[in-house]
Amino acid sequence: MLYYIGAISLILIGLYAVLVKKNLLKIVIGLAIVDSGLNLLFIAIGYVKNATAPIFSSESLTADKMVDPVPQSLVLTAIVIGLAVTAVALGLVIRLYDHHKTLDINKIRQLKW
Amino acid sequence: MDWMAFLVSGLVLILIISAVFSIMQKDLLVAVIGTAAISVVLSILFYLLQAPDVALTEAAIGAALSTIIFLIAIKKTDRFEE
Amino acid sequence: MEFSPVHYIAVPLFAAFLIPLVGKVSKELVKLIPGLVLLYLSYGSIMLFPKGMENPIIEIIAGFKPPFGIALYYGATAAFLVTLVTLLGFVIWLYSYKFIIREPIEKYYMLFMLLITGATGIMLTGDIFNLFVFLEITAIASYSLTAFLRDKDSAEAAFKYLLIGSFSSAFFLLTVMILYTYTGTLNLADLASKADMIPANAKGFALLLVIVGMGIEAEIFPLNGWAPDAYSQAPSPIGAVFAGIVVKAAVYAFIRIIFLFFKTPEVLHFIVIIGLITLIIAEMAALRQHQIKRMLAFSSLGQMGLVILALGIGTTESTSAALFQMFNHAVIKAMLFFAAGYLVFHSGSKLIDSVTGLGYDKPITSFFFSLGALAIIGLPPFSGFWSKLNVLISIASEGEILIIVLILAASVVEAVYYLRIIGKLYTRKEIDSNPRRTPISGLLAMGILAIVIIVIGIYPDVLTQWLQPAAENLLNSEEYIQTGLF
Amino acid sequence: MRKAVAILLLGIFGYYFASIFLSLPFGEKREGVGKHYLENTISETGSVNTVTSIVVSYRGFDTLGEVTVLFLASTGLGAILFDVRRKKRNEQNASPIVRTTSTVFYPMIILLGAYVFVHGHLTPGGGFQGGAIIATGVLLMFMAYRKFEANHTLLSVIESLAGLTFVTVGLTGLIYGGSFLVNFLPLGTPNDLVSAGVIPIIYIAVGFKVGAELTVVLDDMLKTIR
Amino acid sequence: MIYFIVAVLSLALLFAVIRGINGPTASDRIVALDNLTTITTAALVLLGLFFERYIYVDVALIYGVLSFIGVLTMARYMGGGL
Amino acid sequence: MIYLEYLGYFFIVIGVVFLFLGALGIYRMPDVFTRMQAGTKATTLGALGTILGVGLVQPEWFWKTLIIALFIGISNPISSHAVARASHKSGLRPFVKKEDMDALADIKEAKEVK
Repeated sequence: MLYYIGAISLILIGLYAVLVKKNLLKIVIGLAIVDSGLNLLFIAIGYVKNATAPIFSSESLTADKMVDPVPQSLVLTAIVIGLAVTAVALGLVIRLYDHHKTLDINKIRQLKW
Repeated sequence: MDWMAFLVSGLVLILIISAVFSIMQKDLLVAVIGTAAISVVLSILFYLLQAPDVALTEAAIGAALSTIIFLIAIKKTDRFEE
Repeated sequence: MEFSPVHYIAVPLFAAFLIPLVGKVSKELVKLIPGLVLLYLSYGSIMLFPKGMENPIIEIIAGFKPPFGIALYYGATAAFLVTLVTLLGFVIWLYSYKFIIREPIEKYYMLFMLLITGATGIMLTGDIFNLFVFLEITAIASYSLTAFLRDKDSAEAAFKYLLIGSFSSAFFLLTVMILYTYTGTLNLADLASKADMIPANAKGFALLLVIVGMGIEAEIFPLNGWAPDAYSQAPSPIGAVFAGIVVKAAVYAFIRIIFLFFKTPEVLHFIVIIGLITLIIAEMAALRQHQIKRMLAFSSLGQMGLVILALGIGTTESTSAALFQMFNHAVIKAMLFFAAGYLVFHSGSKLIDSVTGLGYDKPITSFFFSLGALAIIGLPPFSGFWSKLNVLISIASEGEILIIVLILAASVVEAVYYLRIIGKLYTRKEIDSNPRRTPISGLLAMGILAIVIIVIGIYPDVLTQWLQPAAENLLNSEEYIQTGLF
Repeated sequence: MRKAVAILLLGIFGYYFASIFLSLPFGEKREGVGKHYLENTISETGSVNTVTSIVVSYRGFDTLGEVTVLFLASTGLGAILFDVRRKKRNEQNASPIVRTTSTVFYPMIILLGAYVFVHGHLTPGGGFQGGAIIATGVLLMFMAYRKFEANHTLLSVIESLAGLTFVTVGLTGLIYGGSFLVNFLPLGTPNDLVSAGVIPIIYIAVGFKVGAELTVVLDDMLKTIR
Repeated sequence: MIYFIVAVLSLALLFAVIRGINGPTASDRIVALDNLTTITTAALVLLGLFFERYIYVDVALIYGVLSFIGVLTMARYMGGGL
Repeated sequence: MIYLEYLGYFFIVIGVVFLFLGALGIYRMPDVFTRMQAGTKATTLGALGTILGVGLVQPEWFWKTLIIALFIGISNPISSHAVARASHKSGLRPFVKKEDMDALADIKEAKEVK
């Protein structure tokens, strides 16, 4: 339960940063926070009470006392994808700073409908 | 498992505080430190949720690499938000 | 080794990983590899096409049956779209061959390959998380290619795209989570068969997330702010890729998910309404543009609005008309982007006014542009006419007269701004003749597309016989579930 | 104004969101594919770590996509930052203490990364984590020495070869085993280092690839102007 | 026993976080983060003991290595390196 | 071997207490350098105690915990050293009465002359 609260607040805080903040790097930080929140939420969904990690490292472990492995493997993928998106975003931020010498989104915006 | 609930509530509190803190900060270096703290706490939470694989990934990517590329980006741009 | 659907993904990936190695040896070879790969894929898809039309081909990956492993679903709709994508991809490569002269050429071709891989992956995959991964591949390749020219505007457009695209991926991941939580599976067919296990409020929330998340990629009205910028700031062949390939993949995934999980009359009605709004707003916005590629981008949004509208009607006729429209839009818009790319290149400016008089200086390119413009408006001897007619007929048989009136009004607006450009092209004006010529590969690419447009315009039956099974495949979720799960 | 609208929107969204997830029971066992994976991982894939067996075997296609995403990130970053690069970095060296430690730690960290991806099917971790650790180790050297250069040619060759290995393993499976990425090698005894068929091979390839890619990403970003 | 350990560790985490939030300069915050990561490494090993899984110790090892590099990078950034 | 386990738990308790004291020091001390002092010395000792204690409670884990302990023993002082240097460079000065107690001041000037 607590995990859900934490994850949902992380997602909302991150979305708030993306929507409201004016600084490009702050926006990228917001995206990273949203990603973390999603990952936490998914892992929390896969948790089973009094179970252990899905690794059969010794004979005494049985399959019915283990947490759900699927969310874990999906989150692994999601974390790596999040890193890739962050890297590309930061590359673009550096490129934009190189052109405009500012990180303020209001001063950068030139394209309009 | 009462101690677990206690620990988790403390960690979730820290998580939310550091998230709010890192988006409110004007100094971007400090904001990045905040995200690093979020990664630290998330790592412990994944560990408590019996997901060592994910905790390892979060440690490798969240605590180190992601923080580092943010730092490089700050270095190449502005540190302070006007 | 017989050609099977997984080749669509494995072979381009292999080529993309090979390009850096080859680049150490020869730069010319790097340019050739994507062409060879796409030629191979086109050949394979033509071989595979009749089989896929008859019976859906399910290809198992890693030897585990669905729902435990990932499976590729090569049904009639996917067959139609994938064949379109590979053939169009080949033509776009032909055009890029001489058009892209800016370094890093090697990286351009790698990204281009991966973009096509991602788009075919979205169309082929039968697993919802795999769909997410391919969406991300497509999205990241698109961000990088949008910023490929590296000037002020393209970087800004790419960042805007990235920002909105991240929203899309976050929402889509959340959808995957909700669906997994209640059903415990990730295979699309299995999920669809277990859709009743999801409680109503979670289903509503998932619907909201799908519409927002996939709507961003599929360019539905309030969420398509990124599209004009990305289309107009990317290099011209990439504009053609966005209009011809990426949007098609996104719309297909969107409609597939909606039809599988949320197919109720209210939802379909809602889709019709947003399609209509997208169409009208985009056409009105296109009228006001001063830049030629931006105008094409808005026109493209309008066309996709029409497609979404027709898909939302939900009958077999309207769906097949929508698929026909998708085909036409891909071919014609690619040609318009090609021609516009060289018009901008020759006139040296992105503005519409600067093309005045180019019709006499660069007759062939201008001719192709005019042909495309006339075809997309829907004038009779071209293919655009038949698809628009089919859409209108299918709506008329449902008795929605108001929608027909609005579509016709939008078409008139469309005709106004395209004819305006054609008029400008053939206005006599003293301009100093530009020594730069359109290279032969570019003309060849445009010529192929022009032939396709005219042939389909004269013999539409060549295409329409395949549309019926494709539309039925898209509409029939029962069949999807049965074949997808064996 | 903009703030108020954003807060309002997020409030509605958050309420809806929370009402779905907070009603979800926490820590309950659910039926689904996860159960099948847990029960059959050892007999079907030979990997002890179920997460690894899902990532590499059952859903190996996702992993191919994931590797592609990272490859895209490094390629895309190279394209975006193409001409803001400079030849040399001009920061100061670190202090002697940091330099010495980095020199000592560097091979150990690379070794640790290799350990993580070689043992991917036995212990937590795998190709991605191992690759990330290797890239971090290289970064340590970047940080300590101004003159430390990553060999771009070597890195891109490693990257390509590792990617080709992955796809080739997949295609070999297609030829010999009937489907892409199928496990065509013997599974061996569970909990052995050499077991689980192609899983270690794929994870080693992934480890090298991710390490090279992330190093290229870091190097590209470090070498931009300013 | 376990209660005592968890309570003391939580208090320690809390103090470090308070310093991270209050700390007037960025250096203070980096110091707090450094402390946080060390406490976390110790805590991960301890939690591995409580869960009685040997493999969990790997996570602590890798976490320790990577967080060290993260903090070092921040320090180098502050000192004008990187 | 039960004594080994008791010893291990004793180590753990000592270690945890030192971790707590280190954090308290970080909270209470007046400036960066003193905080770093508390944060490094006490925390390193605490972490070493805790980790080795775990190794004693479970003897077959001992080698891996020893590696972690060694690593922390080396890495923690170094990161503190780097942070201290960086803070000095970024203009922070130790909280002292006498001016000439800033040992790093000479080094910086010497470098600038060169």
